[in-house]
Amino acid sequence: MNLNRRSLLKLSAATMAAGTIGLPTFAQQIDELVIAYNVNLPSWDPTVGPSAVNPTIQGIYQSVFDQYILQQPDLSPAPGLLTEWGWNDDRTQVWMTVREGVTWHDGSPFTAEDVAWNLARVAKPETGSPIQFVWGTLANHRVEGNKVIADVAQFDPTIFKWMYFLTGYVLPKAYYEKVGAEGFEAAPIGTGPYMVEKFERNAFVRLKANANYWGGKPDFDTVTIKFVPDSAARVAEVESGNSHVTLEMPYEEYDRLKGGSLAGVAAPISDIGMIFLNDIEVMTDPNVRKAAAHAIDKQAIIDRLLSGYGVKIDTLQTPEYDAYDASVSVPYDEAKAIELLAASGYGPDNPVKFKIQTTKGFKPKDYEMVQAIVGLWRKVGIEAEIEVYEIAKHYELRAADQLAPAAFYNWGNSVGDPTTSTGFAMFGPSPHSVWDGEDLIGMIGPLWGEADEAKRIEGWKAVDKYIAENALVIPLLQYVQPILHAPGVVVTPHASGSLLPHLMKRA
Amino acid sequence: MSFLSIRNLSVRLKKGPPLLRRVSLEVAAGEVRGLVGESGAGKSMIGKAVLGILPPAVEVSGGEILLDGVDLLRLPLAERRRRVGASCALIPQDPLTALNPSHRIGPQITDRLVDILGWTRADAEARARALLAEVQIPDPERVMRSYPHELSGGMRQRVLIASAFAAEPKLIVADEPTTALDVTVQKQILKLIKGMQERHGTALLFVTHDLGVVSKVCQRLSVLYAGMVAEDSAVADFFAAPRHAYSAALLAATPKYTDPAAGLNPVPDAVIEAVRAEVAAFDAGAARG
Amino acid sequence: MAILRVLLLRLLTTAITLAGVAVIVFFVIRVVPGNPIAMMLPPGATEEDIARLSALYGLDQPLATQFGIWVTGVIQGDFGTSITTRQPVLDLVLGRLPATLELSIMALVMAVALGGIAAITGTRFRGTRTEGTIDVANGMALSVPDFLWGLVLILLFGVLLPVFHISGRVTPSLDLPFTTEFYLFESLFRLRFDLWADIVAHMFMPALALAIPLAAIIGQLLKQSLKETMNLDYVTLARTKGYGETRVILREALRNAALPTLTLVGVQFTFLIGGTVIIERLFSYEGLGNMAIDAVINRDLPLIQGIVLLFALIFTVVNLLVDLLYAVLNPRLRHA
Amino acid sequence: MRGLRVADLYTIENLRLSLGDMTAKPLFGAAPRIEILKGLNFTIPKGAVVGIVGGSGSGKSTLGRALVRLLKPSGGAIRFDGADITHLDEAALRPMRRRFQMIFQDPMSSLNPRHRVGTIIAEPLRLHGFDGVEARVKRALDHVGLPQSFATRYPHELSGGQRQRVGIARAIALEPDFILADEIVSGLDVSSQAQVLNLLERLVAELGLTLAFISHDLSVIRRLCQRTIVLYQGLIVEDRPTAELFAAPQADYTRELLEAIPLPDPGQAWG
Repeated sequence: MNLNRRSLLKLSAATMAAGTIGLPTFAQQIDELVIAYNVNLPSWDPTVGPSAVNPTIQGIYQSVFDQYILQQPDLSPAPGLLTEWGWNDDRTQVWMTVREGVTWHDGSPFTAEDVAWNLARVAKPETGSPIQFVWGTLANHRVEGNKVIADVAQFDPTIFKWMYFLTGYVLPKAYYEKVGAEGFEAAPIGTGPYMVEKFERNAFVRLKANANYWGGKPDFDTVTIKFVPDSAARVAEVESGNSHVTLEMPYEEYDRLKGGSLAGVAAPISDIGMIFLNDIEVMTDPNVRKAAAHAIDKQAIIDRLLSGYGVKIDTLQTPEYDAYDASVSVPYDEAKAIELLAASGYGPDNPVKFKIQTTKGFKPKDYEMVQAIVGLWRKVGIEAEIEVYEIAKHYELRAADQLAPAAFYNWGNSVGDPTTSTGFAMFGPSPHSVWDGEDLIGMIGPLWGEADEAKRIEGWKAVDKYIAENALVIPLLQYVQPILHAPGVVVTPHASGSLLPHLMKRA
Repeated sequence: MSFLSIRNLSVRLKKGPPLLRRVSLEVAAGEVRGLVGESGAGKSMIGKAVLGILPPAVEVSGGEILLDGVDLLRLPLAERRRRVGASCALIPQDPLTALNPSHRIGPQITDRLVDILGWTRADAEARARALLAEVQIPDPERVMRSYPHELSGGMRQRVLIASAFAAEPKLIVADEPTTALDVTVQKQILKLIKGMQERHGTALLFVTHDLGVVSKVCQRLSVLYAGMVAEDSAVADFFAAPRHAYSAALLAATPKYTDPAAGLNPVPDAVIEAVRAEVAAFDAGAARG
Repeated sequence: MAILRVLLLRLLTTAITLAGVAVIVFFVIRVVPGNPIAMMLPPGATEEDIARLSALYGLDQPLATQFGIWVTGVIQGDFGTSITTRQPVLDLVLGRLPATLELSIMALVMAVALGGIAAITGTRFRGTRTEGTIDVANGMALSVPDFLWGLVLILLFGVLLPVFHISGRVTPSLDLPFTTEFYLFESLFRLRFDLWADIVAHMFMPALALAIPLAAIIGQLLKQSLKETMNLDYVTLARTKGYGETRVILREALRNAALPTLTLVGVQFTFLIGGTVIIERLFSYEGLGNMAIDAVINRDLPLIQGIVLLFALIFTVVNLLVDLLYAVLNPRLRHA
Repeated sequence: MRGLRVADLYTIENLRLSLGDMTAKPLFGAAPRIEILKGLNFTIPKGAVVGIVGGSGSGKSTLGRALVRLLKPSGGAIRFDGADITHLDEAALRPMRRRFQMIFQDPMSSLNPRHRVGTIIAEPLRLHGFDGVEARVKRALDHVGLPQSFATRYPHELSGGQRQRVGIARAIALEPDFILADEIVSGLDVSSQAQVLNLLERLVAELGLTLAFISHDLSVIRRLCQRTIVLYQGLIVEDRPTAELFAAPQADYTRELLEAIPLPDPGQAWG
């Protein structure tokens, strides 16, 4: 007992002493870039499992792996591992030209064989790609010189857009076949701008610049990405100088810090806030839907709740997307909302009642926004009851088409194509949609296979216009991503929301 | 000169009534003085004041406690503690609670010798063995390795006696040392204390409520009532003819199995009134003085 | 004999408890809304895709069959494969367990040290202003939950006076020669005090945040218990021997007063381990708790099962250890 | 004595009682039993005052608790006023409980500190359905020589002797046939002790009580009891009229007990 007590005392004394020794370093000149990242990286395979479709970790994947096609910060495609691509004239084949002179992180050459293998791998159902329904539309992948050819099993006009979207990554065939899935998790390699030097799950990943990167060696030789899920801790990380760059913090904190010792960028990203309307109960009444849409003062909500960091939208397209149409507008109009409700016999004394579901804390101020919307609705004669659910429950309810008449959600679409926003969100048969109106199904149906790109985009614009006029969904805003960084680093924001170290430069 | 000389000692509850009212008494070297009285008379306060273990709520408000001619109350705390620890000891009332349940017996006897008096452990342990033998504990070696709960009440009291005599103190305060024991065990323990006291020439301040016990152990006694000394006599004189009305009444109330008709006479109200008046007069005098 | 009996009984109940926990966690996490397939469905997936992925992860089987497969695996030491990390669950949880254990033990040591010092100081100066100050500090420590202490510490020692690391377990740029995941202990063992200091500088704040509420509980209980003990006869007797007050508290009272506190500390220690979940998240500490939150967010069923089972095992083992410690410290039990 | 059997309030035959030793309990199964009472035979006639004396561990308190059936005997029989109460369950005992009362050693712990004296005495009266409770409370206080104003006091406001009187008042208010007094004066000063003993003596005479008086103090027993039972390690070593027992103790243990008592007399040979 005496011994124990004494050794305990000793240990705690040593602990106190060590606290003053183990000081973090504060570098003025940034030698090693440290990024405080907002999520953990569960898996290194960007093509299978839940991580592959998690938008928040794509930035880490894109540091190590290349996508088939490069996506630029404004979301537009550019030559990447593929330098050219396209369909044959009758749309029965796709062809891709593979960049030459690229090497894997282990020094072995990257070839067209790698591309063909990857496309074939994710097309196979047993691989478990969540996007197999896209990759499966190509078949019979084959290599011809530095070209990859594949047969079109089912025409998908967006197939090349997926090549810079979720799961569109190229893994090393030979290495993967050699080390297997578990070996790859332990020591992943790609062709990307950074190589994995050290990975500590739930803690950090240390990246080393790829000197042979085909796009040029990145500015920072060493980048450490710390996983700091708590936003207060992330802010403390940059405020104390432990990290140089971080993202996703409360806008108040962003405003407080960006003027001082830290700099900040806040750019719109491809992520929107919206309210799903389910065609059940009172939502089958167009007057109720339209009134609900017109009664919301989106700009006021953005200004008051998000400190102005947000872009008001009236369709499911943001200005960066291909099918954005500035002419479609659903203005804030309280009088019109009251008028519409009156036409259906509702008013402040006889309010229409329904339930609205929302997450709380999943997106910035989500619950508060819904509270504000419910307050605005109450003024015109809509009595909405708020139910808070977890995001996992939202997915389950939405897949089962059992959402409440109104449900708040966010929708990311970093590819910018209308199919992956309006398309999947509003097409009745899709498990993601809760709007089952036949007229809309009729409008969208032909667009899936439309080969004429201009016609396709015009078609989607018409769909969005129809949706806005009939208030089949209530788009609210496009989110703005706040990034804080040390003055010694210049951060280029990517509209996809990915924080990409190789786009960061020394100031 | 007496080894212990208490002069006009007053003790009171902090911001409260007096518990001892100018108590004076002497204990000569090797002498056994009994302190008797009913509960609340203040008899055990005297011993506690001498040893410096008064409860936190109690304070000395006047007087002197001369130990070997030095007034303990004027000494710095550490010095007083050292002096008392070196020359005095306590035999406590309840053997069941007076031994630390988590220490073995041996260290509880030798601790004072080693920690305070600077003996070597070996010397201290030899001394402890000798003392345990002296208090008639069979197999002292085993007992020293035992924990208190492994010993009977009588054995524990013997351990406490051995411990009290460990440093050859000049004075031992025995605070109702046999109250918790069976009458047959009490007899053995009292004889043991008496014998040890005589052999070692230790002075004893023996606190008890039992006049029978006093008659067996003590040479002199002080009878206390309400914090005052009602009588200070030689034991033989007291039992032959108590001088004070209160002490006489106390004696009359004590039962005697040999004489069922005698004893069991409650202290008469008149005596209580008289003593109360005495206390009141004293307090009035103290207030004036 | 008494200890052996306690041990056998407890091993038996531990096994029963764990079996119960296994059953409950398996079915409960399948009843609550949200499943791993819904979590990994991208826009555009169809019903067939759901069915295909469900089949891939074996989630299309009847519950009883799934349970049977899982239990059979567990008995053979195979806890399944994590859906999100695609690693064996057992490797994952065992890999993270040392981090959490070290953090919990560090927190416990700090709590015992802080609480012990508070209790001893409060007892030594009982009735004075010092005791009042300690009581007030105790009350404050107790009324604020651990994660808020974490935030306070981050602001104090992470931002205002940046002396400790805010996140992680070790500085990423350091080369670790370790062969085990017990960094704190292994660095000591290898006499790498530089690494040890770095690890401690990382652990300090999360451990302290966990420790403060427990320290307050220990401080309060132990002080009360000490004060009662200080009135007991053997303490009084020790005073007459010439010991000073502090010595009396440490030598005579502390051990006996600690016994009643001990059992409660055991219970509280399991709460502390539970508290690591949120504290590890806050400090981005790479332990079980941090992983647990990700597992729940992603509905990684096999991983959740593994973590909950491991936590249950830790809880029962801690309680068992406390009981044994109690028996060791209390001579009465040892000899009974 | 045989002819007086009908007048016996208690008849105890071969009473045995054992308790589980929890410190030696094995992993499974019951704890081993320790035999406390090893086959006792005696009677308590109506109106008698019987002393039960013995050292610690003699089983005297266990015997007392068995008599009022707070403990269940493991063998033998206890007959109370002709009825066998040895194995009665709690429900069957409840109507009889009023008839045998117990006064405890530590009055402070047996009196609810939150209740006033009046309530403490009245509560069991109400429980047993007595009428005129208030009058009975007053009478009980009169009997034990406490002023009626004490009914409004709390136990902590009383001296030890007064508290013990409240305990007695509570017991006699129920008009019991039998009172068990377990070491009720051992915590009191000699003066209070004398008062309480005198009070008991008077009550026995006035109320015709049957009293069993457990004590380790033979001096007290001698004063109060007509008969004395000496217990030693769970067995009766002597059971005789008190005067005879003191005049010529027969058991070694009784003799040892007597010789150990320190008389307040320096001249006593006490060796």
